[in-house]
Amino acid sequence: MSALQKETMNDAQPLLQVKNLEAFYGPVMALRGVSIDVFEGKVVAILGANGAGKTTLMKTISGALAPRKGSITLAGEAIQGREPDALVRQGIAHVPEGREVFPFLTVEENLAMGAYIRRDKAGIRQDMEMVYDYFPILLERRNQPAGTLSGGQQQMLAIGRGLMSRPSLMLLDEPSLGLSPLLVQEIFAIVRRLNKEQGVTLLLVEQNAQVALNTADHGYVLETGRIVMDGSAEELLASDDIREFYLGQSAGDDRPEKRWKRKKTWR
Amino acid sequence: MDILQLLVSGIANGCIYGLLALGFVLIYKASEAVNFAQGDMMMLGAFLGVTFINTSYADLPFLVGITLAALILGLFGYLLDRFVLRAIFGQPQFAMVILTIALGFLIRFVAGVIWGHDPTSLETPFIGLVWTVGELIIPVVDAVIIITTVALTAILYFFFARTRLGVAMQASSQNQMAAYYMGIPVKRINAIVWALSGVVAAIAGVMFAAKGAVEPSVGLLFGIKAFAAAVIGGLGSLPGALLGGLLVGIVEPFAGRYLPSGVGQIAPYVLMLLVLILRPGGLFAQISQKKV
Amino acid sequence: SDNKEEESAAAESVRGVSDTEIKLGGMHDLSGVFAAFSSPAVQVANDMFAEVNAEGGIHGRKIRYIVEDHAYQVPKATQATNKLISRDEIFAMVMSLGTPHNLAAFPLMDRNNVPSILPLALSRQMEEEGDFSHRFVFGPSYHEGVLKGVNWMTDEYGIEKICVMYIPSDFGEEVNQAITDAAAGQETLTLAESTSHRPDESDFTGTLARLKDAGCQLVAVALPVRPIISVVATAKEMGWDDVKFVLSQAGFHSAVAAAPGGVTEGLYGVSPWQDIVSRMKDVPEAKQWADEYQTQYGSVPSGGAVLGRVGAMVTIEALREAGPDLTTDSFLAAMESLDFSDPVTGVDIKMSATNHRAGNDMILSKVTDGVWEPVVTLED
Amino acid sequence: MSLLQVKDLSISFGGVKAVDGVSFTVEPGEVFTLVGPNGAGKSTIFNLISRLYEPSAGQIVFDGQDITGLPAHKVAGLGIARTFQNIELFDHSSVLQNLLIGRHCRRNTRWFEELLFLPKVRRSERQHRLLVEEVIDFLDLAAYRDKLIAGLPYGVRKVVEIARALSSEPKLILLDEPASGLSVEETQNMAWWIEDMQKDLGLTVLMVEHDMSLVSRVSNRVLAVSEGRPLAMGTAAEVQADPKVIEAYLGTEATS
Amino acid sequence: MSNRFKSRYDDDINLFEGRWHLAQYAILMALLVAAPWLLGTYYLGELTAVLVWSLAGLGLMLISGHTGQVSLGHAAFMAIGAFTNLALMLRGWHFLPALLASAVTSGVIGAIISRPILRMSGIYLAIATLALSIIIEDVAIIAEPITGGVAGVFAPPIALFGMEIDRYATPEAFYYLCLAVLVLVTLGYLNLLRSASGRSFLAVRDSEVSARALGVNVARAKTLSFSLSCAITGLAGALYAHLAQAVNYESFLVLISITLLLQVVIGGLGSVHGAFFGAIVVVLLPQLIAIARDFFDNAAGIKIAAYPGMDTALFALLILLMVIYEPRGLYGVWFKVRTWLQLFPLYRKGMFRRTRTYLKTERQR
Ligand SMILES: Nc1ncnc2c1ncn2[C@@H]1O[C@H](COP(=O)(O)OP(=O)(O)OP(=O)(O)O)[C@@H](O)[C@H]1O
Ligand SMILES: Nc1ncnc2c1ncn2[C@@H]1O[C@H](COP(=O)(O)OP(=O)(O)OP(=O)(O)O)[C@@H](O)[C@H]1O
Ligand SMILES: CC(C)C[C@H](N)C(=O)O
Ligand SMILES: [Mg+2]
Ligand SMILES: [Mg+2]
Repeated sequence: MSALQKETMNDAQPLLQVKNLEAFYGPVMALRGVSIDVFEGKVVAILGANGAGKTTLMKTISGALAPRKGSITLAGEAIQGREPDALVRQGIAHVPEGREVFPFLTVEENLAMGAYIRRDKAGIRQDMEMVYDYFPILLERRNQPAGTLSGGQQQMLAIGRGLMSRPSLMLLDEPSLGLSPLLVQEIFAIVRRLNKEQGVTLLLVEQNAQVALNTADHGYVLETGRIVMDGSAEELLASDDIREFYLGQSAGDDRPEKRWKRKKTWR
Repeated sequence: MDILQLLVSGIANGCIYGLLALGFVLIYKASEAVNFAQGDMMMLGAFLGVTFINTSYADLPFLVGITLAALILGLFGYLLDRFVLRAIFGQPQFAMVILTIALGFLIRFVAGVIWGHDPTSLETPFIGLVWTVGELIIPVVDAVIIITTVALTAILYFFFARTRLGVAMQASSQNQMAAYYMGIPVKRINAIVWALSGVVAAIAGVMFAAKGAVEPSVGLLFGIKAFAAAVIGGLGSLPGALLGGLLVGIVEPFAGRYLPSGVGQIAPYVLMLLVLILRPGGLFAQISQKKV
Repeated sequence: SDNKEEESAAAESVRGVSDTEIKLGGMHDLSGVFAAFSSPAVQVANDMFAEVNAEGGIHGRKIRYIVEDHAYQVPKATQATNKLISRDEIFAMVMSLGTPHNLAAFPLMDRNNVPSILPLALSRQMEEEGDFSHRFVFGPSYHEGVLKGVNWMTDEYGIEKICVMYIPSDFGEEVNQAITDAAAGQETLTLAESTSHRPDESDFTGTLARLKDAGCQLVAVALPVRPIISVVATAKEMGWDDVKFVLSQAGFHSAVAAAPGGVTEGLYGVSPWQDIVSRMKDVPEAKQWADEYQTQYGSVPSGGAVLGRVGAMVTIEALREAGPDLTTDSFLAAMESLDFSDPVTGVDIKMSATNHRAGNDMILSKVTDGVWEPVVTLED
Repeated sequence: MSLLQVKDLSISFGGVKAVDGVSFTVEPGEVFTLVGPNGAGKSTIFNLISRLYEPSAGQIVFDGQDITGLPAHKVAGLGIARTFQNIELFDHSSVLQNLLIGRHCRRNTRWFEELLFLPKVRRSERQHRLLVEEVIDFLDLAAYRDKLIAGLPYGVRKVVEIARALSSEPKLILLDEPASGLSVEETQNMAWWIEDMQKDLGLTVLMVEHDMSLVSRVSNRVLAVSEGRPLAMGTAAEVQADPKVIEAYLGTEATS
Repeated sequence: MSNRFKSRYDDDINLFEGRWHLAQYAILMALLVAAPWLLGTYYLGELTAVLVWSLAGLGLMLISGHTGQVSLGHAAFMAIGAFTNLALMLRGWHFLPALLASAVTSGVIGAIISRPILRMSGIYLAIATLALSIIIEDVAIIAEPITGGVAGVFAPPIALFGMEIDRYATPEAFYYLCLAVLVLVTLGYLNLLRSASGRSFLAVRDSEVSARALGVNVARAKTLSFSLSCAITGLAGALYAHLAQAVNYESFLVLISITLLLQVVIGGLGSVHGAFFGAIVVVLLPQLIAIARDFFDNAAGIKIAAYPGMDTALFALLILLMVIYEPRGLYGVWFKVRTWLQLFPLYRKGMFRRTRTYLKTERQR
């Protein structure tokens, strides 16, 4: 990305802007002043080790958690503290970590719930066909209670369900969790297609940093509740720290030494 | 006395249990909460019916009275959820159990203050009317109760199975957070369901008062029996509630007739235990093993 | 001042009595199945005590009536008794409701020398258990009342098969016993069926079918107030009309008579006094009181209200009689010397060292046009 | 002799044949991996081995003993421990408590002895704790010892679950997607741990995993299944080269 | 205090975390032992009631709080304990063996019914046990030779160590008796919780599949927990019979079962403290209400007693507010206070603000 492009981007108003966000679980502080910008039509990836607060950030944006401090604006409107259902109506779809399907509803009912806020019957049908097209196994199992699907099938369902609301901003929390390599490729192909063809903006949390950064335009690195690094996907892919800690491409595989190495944390 | 006769009154009796059980099931289906004050809400409904319909009070036509009672109790259910139950949204199930138990006590108290503790009956247009079919005597009240219950069950059943809102209610009960992520206004849906169960409780109450007499304490134990009926049916199932209600209702008169006295009255509970021992999730269970 | 101290010390020594106050206690069912009796009784009594207090109390002492709710549960009743006696240190227990509840309270009351004044429970044990000198009751026991009523009815209507429905409490058991004794006492009479019921039972179709098949001609009913109405209404609904029902004193309540649709028409009941609604037609005092009651509480005075009135009157009279030097002994002596009539309820109270019953009559009434109308005064 | 023999195992749910005549053997000391598309029946095979499901046909022999008819709770005692794909920890207990529960199958005290907390019980508690501490050291969990599970991040929970399985001193450990949700770095750690389990602890590992880099790195043998049936079997490289596996499971880019 | 350094595994195994912790409980114990000198007879009686209900609460806590199987029928086991004790004493048994028999009988009956009953879970189990409680009411009427039928039985005085113990005649002695039983049971309870059986209970509560996979015989663990729970509750029933002096079927109405559950939930499900906190609330709150009511009646001249059931209603209202304020029970409050003290002065405002929480279905096990 050229410097010029970057300039014009900064002029524009981001679709989603998070400023100085702080969030707590009881007395535990999980976000310590996080700020990110997500511009319309972009794919933004968030990287970070376990427990960094990625899921917490996603939940706070989509309203499942109320932030203690800070602001979240969506298309210029302050949305922090609102309930998730209101945000869905404003175009946010959140595919949560760990699938969270409705276990006693059938696959088809789950998908229908994804389109809960929509009224256009024909459009809903069409999108359902689209999801079935992406994940043929779901079509085959459309009358099976979602709770009895295999882990990966549930993940497909969760993603498909997220698509059903026709979001303008989609939050994907570890979409590739438990998917076969083939499907991981497919998921990211779908992400790219959504982004290119339907102009959906995506905020992505993903452990598979390689794939994530290949798909994303921009990336943030979150560590213990703080953003410690950000840059375009290319920049991050080129960064040594990222290469070592998120891509696993450090020189050599000298194990005994690594075994006892302390995890790198930025503070 | 005729077995058929016992059956008729058992069915009518069971329908009232069924109606009340519907209220339990509604709330359970939409939030997996159990409303231990359901019986007391029914009692409120009965008193409201009495207030609107009886000559010594408002003296309104029967249908107007029942509608008013249903509306008021519906509103009550809505406000209850909005201002009391919402405070513990997302909290463990047994917080709700305790909350509704406490609510029941409060409702009984308030009813006692308003209507006193004397038993009161409803003056229905069909009081004392019976149809005679051969040997069989069918009180008109019973017929009305049976028709109302079956119709209400059918309507609610289709509402849950077929409508978007109905499915959304089930979704909210299965995973509140995911339901939220789908744009389902979970809290509002809870309020709606409480309102709905208020309406059902009012109808049950009016039917109850039409058949016998009410006083503030009837709700508690009648509620427990209806709860047993709902559980026999398998808490999540509306037709199950009706079936459970009928079973309890039918078992009672037959036990009263044929079992030694002092034993017959526990028959509904023994029946429930037997059903649960054979099918730990009730007749139409919706319990499954977790897929790991 | 020395003198005064001595005086107050003497007053102090009587539990529940100070220079300015007399503490009385009562445990009641204010929220259970017999609340229909307790709550009007408590209301009326409180009103009457308030009236006395407004006039300066009795010998300068105001009455404080401390009421605890046991919701017709024995454990709560014992707890309440303990509270009233040990914490509030009441002088006497007044109008506590419920046979088993009173029986459970007696040991503690006797241990602390607390008299029992006209409990809302008329079982034989109310007079028999414990210290008789400390026990005063409203009138003849359930056993006596029901037995007399049934004997009269069997004679009058030529009844041969008698049945009983009761709740399994000391109260119900006593009525059951009365019916058994009635059947045993008459050659021509047999006890055809007896059934016991939970207080919360609501459907009696099965039981009534059974009683009908057993050929019952007269059924004594010892159930809480609401089920009584259900029983009679169900019998009507089933088309079983060649049967008579009779209630004990504990069913003698105007709500039973006034049940809508006339479902309780033709029901019999025994009681120590005439029903106030029936009485007010002829007696102006009764009418006046009933009207006042009606304006204040929005309903006619029921059996509970009448009991409350008589209980409070007896208590007040006895406290007056006992004089300023109130001790348990002086109070008991005063109780035993009571002799007065209440024009409102028509009750003549005359107690003595051997008669601890406030009323000695027994009336059989029948519901006619929604009112308990006396049929006959039962003699021995 | 093979440690685990699975013969002709089958189960179906309603119309779906989730596992359809699968046979394989796991030799002592090896890392044996199941791969296959989502819904192929891998977790179901695990559930059959740990006796949570009743097979409709087939036999499972562990350590020379036919365990096909055994109740589920007896399996751990024989030396089979497992983790779950969706993490099934005891959420309201601490990490330490979780690991101690892992030692349940090795308990040697009776409840009435515990009621009195006889010296014997204390000794046994110390013993359990000692072994659990070894596991904590092994998996580097010391920092989380007294934390409640409910507040732990996903990745740590995965490790705790493995630790809990190890606490039971198993011979065979079943790992259902041990690396899913882990970062690259953590996946590396996982690989070392699995190697250590195999080499240092002498464990046999049966694993389900989608991360092919991990699979290639640690597995001795790989079995690919699809739609409940075996697809290919061999070393990781062999299986990854199999065209059927590539088509059904790996896709084109995955060989990297 | 919070960062106490642990140097031996025994630090985790021991009941008390170090001297200060031990000292706290020693002080509490000393206060309890001194109570007869500190309180009047009436309040000593109420304190005795707190002990008895704590014991019953402990029983329910074991199965419901620690094993996750909610019972709405524990009054049934109080009944079994009470009637067993009195029936045996009236047949000439000494108190102690009769007390033991109460525990054993309740426990054995619990064990027998636990197998079919504990196949259920959640609200199904709750309602099944509720039915049990209702059935026991009638059994208590029918089993006249044991239970005295409708009239019930009166508790004979207890002869123990050459002393006559009676709730009214010798309230201190009865108080100490209850205290001793409670302390012993609590110790046993804590012992169980810190060893394998207790952990298997927790495992069953949190995840049955995992527990099974780890070698916990789930059915057996439930049965053990249920029988022990019943045995403890049976003990409480026996003491209760002597506290109330007389029991009949009404002493163990289903409402008592409900109150017991209310007690442990208000106290805090899943904590031993919770059983005690809950008992304090359930026994003393009505007392406080009565005191407040009498005060208003007297001082302000407001006739609260004119509204029948006001006491119960106020009690219910306070319970309701308590649940709304702290759905996790008083133990939750206690926990916050403790954390606050430990963090002092680092306490931050809003630290305990409730985070949004969401429920998931419990129909999947
Ligand atoms: N319910 C909870 N209660 C207390 N603390 C929590 C809770 N959930 C998360 N945390 C803490 O908040 C921090 C951030 O957790 P979060 O789940 O957001 O991490 P993450 O980056 O998504 O990790 P992962 O990659 O494992 O999913 C962690 O330290 C975690 O321990
Ligand atoms: N209880 C059940 N009822 C119906 N179908 C089931 C049930 N359990 C599993 N299945 C089906 O069996 C098949 C195998 O499921 P399994 O969980 O074993 O897959 P898996 O290989 O572990 O997949 P993944 O990699 O996605 O975890 C799936 O198609 C699933 O839908
Ligand atoms: C007057 C009645 C209400 C008393 C009650 N039936 C009893 O004796 O128990
Ligand atoms: Mg996460
Ligand atoms: Mg799987």
